[in-house]
Amino acid sequence: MTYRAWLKSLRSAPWMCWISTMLLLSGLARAAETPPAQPADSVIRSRLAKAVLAEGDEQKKEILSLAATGSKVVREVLNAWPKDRILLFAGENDTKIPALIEDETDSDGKARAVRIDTGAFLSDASGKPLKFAAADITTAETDSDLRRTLQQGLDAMALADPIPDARKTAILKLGNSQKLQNLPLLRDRLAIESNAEVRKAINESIALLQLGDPDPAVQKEAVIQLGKLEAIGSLDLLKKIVAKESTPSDIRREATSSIQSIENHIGVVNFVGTIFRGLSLGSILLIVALGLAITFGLMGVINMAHGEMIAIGAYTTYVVQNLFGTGFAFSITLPFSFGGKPIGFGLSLPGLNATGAFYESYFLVAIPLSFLMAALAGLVIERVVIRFLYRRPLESLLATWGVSLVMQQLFRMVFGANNVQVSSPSWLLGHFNLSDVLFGYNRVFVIGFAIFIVLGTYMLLTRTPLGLLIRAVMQNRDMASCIGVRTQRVNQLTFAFGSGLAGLAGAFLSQIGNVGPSLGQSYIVDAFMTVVVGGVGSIVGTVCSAIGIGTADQILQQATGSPVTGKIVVLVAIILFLQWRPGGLFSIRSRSLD
Amino acid sequence: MKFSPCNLLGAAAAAMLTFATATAESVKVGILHSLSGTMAISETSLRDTLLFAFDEINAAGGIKAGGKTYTIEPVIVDGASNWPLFAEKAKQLLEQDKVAVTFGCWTSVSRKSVLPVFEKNNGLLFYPVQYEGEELSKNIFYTAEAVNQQATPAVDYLLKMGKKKFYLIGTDYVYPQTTNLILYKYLLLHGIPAENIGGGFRKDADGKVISAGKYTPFSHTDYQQIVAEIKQFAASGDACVLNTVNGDSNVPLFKEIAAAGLSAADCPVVSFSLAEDELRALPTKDLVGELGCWTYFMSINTPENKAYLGRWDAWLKTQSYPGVVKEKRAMDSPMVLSYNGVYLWKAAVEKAGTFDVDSVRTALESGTITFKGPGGKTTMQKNHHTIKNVYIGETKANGQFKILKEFKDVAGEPFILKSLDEKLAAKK
Amino acid sequence: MSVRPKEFILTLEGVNKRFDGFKAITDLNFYMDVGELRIIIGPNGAGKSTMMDIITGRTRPDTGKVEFEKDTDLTRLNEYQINRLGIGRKFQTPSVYVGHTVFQNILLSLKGTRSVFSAIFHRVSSSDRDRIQTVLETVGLGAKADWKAGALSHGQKQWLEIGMLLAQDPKLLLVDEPAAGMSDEETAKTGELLLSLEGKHSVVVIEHDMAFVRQLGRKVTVLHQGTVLCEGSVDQVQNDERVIEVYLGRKKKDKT
Amino acid sequence: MRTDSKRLETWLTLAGGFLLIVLLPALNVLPLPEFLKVSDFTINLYGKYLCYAILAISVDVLWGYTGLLSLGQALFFTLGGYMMGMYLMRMIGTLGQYHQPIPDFLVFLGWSKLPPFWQPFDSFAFAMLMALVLPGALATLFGFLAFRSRIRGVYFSILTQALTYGACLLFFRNSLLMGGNNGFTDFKFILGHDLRSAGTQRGLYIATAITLMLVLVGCRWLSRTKFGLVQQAIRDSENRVLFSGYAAAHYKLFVFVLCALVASIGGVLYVPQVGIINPSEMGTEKSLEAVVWVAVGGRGTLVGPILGAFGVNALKSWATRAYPDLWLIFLGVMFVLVTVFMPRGLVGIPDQLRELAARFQKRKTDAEPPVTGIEPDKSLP
Repeated sequence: MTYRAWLKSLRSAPWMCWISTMLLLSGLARAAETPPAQPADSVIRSRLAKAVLAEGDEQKKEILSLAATGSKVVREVLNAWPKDRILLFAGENDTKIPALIEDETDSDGKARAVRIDTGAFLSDASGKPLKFAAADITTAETDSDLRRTLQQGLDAMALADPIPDARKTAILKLGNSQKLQNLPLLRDRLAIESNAEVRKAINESIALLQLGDPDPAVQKEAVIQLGKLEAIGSLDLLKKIVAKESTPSDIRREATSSIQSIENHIGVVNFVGTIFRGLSLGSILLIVALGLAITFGLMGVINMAHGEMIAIGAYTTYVVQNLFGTGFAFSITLPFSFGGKPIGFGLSLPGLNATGAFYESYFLVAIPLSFLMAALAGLVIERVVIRFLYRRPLESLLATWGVSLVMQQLFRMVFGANNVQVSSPSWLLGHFNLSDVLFGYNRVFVIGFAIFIVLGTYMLLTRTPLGLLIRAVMQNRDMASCIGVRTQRVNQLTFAFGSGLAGLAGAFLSQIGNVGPSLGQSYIVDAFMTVVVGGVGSIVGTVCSAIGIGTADQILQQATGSPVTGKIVVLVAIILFLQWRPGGLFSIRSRSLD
Repeated sequence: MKFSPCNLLGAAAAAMLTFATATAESVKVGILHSLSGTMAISETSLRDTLLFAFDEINAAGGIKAGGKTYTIEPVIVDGASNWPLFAEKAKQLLEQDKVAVTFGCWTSVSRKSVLPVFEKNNGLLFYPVQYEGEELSKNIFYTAEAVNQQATPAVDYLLKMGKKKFYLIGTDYVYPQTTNLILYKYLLLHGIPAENIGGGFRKDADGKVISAGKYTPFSHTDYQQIVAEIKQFAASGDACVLNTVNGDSNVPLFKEIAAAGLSAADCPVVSFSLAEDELRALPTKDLVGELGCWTYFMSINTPENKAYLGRWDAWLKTQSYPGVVKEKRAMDSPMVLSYNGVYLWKAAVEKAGTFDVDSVRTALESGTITFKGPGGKTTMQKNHHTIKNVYIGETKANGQFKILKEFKDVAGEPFILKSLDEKLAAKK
Repeated sequence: MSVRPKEFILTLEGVNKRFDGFKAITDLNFYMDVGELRIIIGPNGAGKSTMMDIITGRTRPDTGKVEFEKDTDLTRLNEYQINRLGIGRKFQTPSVYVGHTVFQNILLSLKGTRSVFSAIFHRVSSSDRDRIQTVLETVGLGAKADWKAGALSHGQKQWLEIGMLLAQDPKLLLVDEPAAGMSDEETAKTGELLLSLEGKHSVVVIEHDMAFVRQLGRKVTVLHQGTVLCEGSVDQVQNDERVIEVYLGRKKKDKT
Repeated sequence: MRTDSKRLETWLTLAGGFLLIVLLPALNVLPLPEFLKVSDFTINLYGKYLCYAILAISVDVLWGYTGLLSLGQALFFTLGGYMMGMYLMRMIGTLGQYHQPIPDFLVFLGWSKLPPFWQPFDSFAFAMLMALVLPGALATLFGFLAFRSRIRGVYFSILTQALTYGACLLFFRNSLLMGGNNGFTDFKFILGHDLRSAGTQRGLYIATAITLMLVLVGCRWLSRTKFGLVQQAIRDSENRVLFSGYAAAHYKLFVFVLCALVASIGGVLYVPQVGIINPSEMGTEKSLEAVVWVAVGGRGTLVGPILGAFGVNALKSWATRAYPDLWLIFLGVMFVLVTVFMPRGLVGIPDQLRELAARFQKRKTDAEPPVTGIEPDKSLP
């Protein structure tokens, strides 16, 4: 294999585009610091500025021709336009100066703007860049027609995009346009395209377009080609061809067989997809249940506030995100007054106003912090409530339920009853595609995250002195204290550790779901079931049961077509399963009665 | 970092509080929303808006009826997302506190649970949240969007955009079930074949479709499977999603949609339960261009709306009600419809010259009670629904909607299933 | 070994039981005559309690035969079914109903029907009362019939549990460490009581306390690593080389 | 001490019964001065509490007496309610929003005929029969499975919670044709009486009060039979019970089914009084709430659950109005305190105080540290 070929194969690998995305992002961030003003751009820039102000068909034509240049500036502007980031600055003599507002905003939500025609900042008399707030500016309007043109322009540019995935999306869009005039564009690309995935997409698009060809021979060829390519997107069109009365019988026959092969392919895709989704759901269950496997499985404490520990982790992520951004503040007024004044308290933390990759790294900071915060909360709860109840597990269930009510209401008071917004870092967004099966980055991440946490927990319990103490205390509290183990301290640490794991779960859940006061409630029953099915006290059991329940849930959901039926069947299956193995998958069986 | 036991609020707040103790010329008005439990997410904002409206009216001199002026004394109760408790609280408001009017309820079930109570005691309820229609009680006034003021205009818009495939998804309760059934029939009527309507159907023994669309339970969190299905459905590029998923489930749904790379350009999602308030919890940067359809958007560019938002911000800063969050607040349609309701009621009372329910109802039914609110003019009709403007907007990165289209003065019509059936039959 | 005389009340043959890889019982053979009093000793982990569990249906053996009287297979029965055959068990730590009075404790143990509906409509007859009083006198708790069982001392709870066993009038009694936590005087009394049962009932006593074993002075079975090491009189056993090797070192510790 | 509290309980029961069955309705109807009058609202509210009290007793007989903490009692309560609800829905006749002969929600869902399984519910007797048969059958099936495989303690709680959760998800589905999330509401008549009239509500109230008393007396009687002894013995030492020849599983199954029926009867009476039944009533937190009432009132007694159900709900009714933002915190904190420091609940307070006083005196005389703290009753699970 030559070096080039090796490089190419690397580039087609999903993780490679991941890295290149990152590179591109950091590149963009750097570019924003010093506005680029290369001489070669100047012509494009001034055309672009005019195009923004132009109207009607002329504007559209110009946009498309600009797109053909492949210039980065054009792409930026075309992208920013529909997002209302093209400012129309009122210049002298009623002229309008189009400028691109930067993505990056300061603490007041204001941003600088780069003149499209010159590439310099819009600035005041002293040369200081002006800043604009989104609320009080006039931006270049778009209507749906214009947006379509912009999209078209972007599509053409996307065909030449360095990122294969982006190329592919653009190509398929052209394929679905049902406009034969797009054919040459695709053929040109095919001639120079080297990425296998993208080539497949081009072929598919060409065949899709050819379905509309008046020549039956071309049509037939296209039908056969689509079947070979297993093109899911063409299914509807093929079905239409079969259903159409005027279709020649040979084409109908070919179309039927193509449909068959595509449907087979969909079957495989769904199966693989379901297994992957099952794994990812299982991983979520696992990270949610692992903390419980510690507090419930090892300590015997039924912590109904486990869900709220998860919520603490999620809220910590939210607060960290805000601290990286514009800061965090809250205030509470209580319905009591003292000396005629309402009593309340508040807290206000300034933000770092970070941007770009630094801002996105908030999540990496949030992960350990959510562990710590939840662990701290666990420590407090252990001291205040749980320590009285080690010998009364059922009552720990009740008391912690009370704790959970209190915590939910506290969340509501501090963060509001609404869900709060946690945005995902860009490296958790998006997906890669392997033969039509979708692998979301966040889903891949959760599987890795779960493996990491399980390994960490396992190492802690088996390879550290603390783990030894924990296991000793959990097996026989009295005996351990007799031989000098400070059981109280170990209890505290164990509970804090279990709670901390819940916090980690929360940090992750903030990336895929709601962050709100009742976040924890959605997971608590599932978490308990996972631990019980796995066998109380067995980490391995919890892992197996989480993966098993997750996969079963997804398979049933796929099979029954209804998310609820799947879930109910799983619950019934669990009850029946416990008939067969009352102790769960990996039960710790005791030798004697007492 | 500052951590202050706060007497944050100065004299202004104290002055605002004084009305609560005014007894001589005050009228009790009920607020019946969930301030705890799952629905608190949406309903606390309505409580806040109502308090704002009351304060505003009181500061402007109160309500004039029968030659006297009355200040509003709110009676706030918590339905706690618990429907029997809603009924109990409604009884309490009507039988014990004897409120003149009640503003409240969000979910259909809470409205249904208090409906018999209001009918029995001849009370008056203003209901502000978009709903499925098919109901008309003489004791309830619906300032909310009816289906023909939200869902069908949105479909019209999508049809015009050239969309040919429609995927229906919703939370399994009455509003989505009914709305989707209406939309299913509406789409058939507009020439969309049944196989282009995604999400699945359920048919009765005679083969008649009784339910269309994919349904998930409340607070559902796992949308992987469904989004994968939508992705396949949308592979041909001319599809869109009609989303009636309730409040908080939208977050995992949209995060999944964003992760799957279903962009608004390929397959737009039009959501009927997602307003600015809910958008605050979503990664809006990744969801630019998704559609919404309401009778109010915060971004409406009128002097009335700007002034209204200004007053709201000022009020938030100075108010000192317990539990009202000051930071990062949004305004949305249900909130404005609550606000409109208060003023419609005030106008009716002033017209009738009394708080008596029957007289106020007659005034409201006269068709002359109008309020020029932040979203434009609202007129109460005889059928207890309002005439108002309908807007279609698309989401922007900042969590606001950019208004794409405005339908002027759409008259709310609660019963449309039947007329659709008739039209469909006629078409055949 | 293959020919089983009819008079055995309890037969264990080739019994094996493993827990997660740990061999608790290995190829155990154990025979008991009707009316015999047998003492089982063995170091910790020798499988004494597991053997009790297997006999009473608490644990099912992996392989082997467990039979009661002529040919009742115990391995297929539940605890309560086995109890109804006439096998009573006293646990190592006293297990009584702490919320009930001493009288009620015995009442619940009286021989008779155990079904749900008979319990609902059951009335305490005067013959029941007499029988309960007799049992209580036997175990020395006659004056404490109205006490809550939870208020009794450890030794008294042991006695109460023995009383509950007596009230059931079982054919076979399994008694696990009856003298634990008792004073010397009480221990002696317990010994007498057990000896008095001999003949009418068959009794298995598990014990650590060699003085007590000596007091009973009956045939001793030594268990080690889940199998029978040797059987014989106290003297025989104490002089057995193997027993000395595996067991006697521990005996002193146990005695303290 | 024991006989003392027993006599107290008898007196409390009698006095409470008189107050609830005779006095309150009388104060509601008789022409009395305003301050003595009990409003229709209050009567209706108390009727609801009484239903909760029946539910609480069913929780307590399981938990306080048998040691089985079931988090599924709200399920049985709701099932009973649904059966009654189905009858009431049929009694609406054509008075619904659509003026159709079938329930409104079925019209919503596009049905034009009544589904077959709905038809027999025109009969009150059938509905009542089903209110016993359905929860009874479910409890028998679940109990049989659970007790056969010796699921107990915490596991039993978690499994009953899962059962409730599953049922809740099922009932939320509109395709079950049981009204989905909205459930049943807008009832008009019961046995020919107008449900909105104060008289009917008063009648329902009295019926509930009498039922509660009957349940109370019945459970008291049962707890004092030999069956009751076995039941409590299972709570204290299930092994001993097994090794005494009792088939503990049979006893537990009997109690479980019995309590399911009691809860179901509570639900039957509840629905016409609150006017709505929907699946969120069987959510897991509802079962937990019922456990809270029992814990607060005092478990292992029969008056305790009634006190708890009344006390907590009255507090809730008041606090949701007076402190809508804080009442959950009150409830939560109260619950933690009760569980940790008052394991015997309100009813146990006198005993606890007496013990405290005794300890205090002992400390004075002996000048010795106390042997036990507020030692929780370890016998309880």
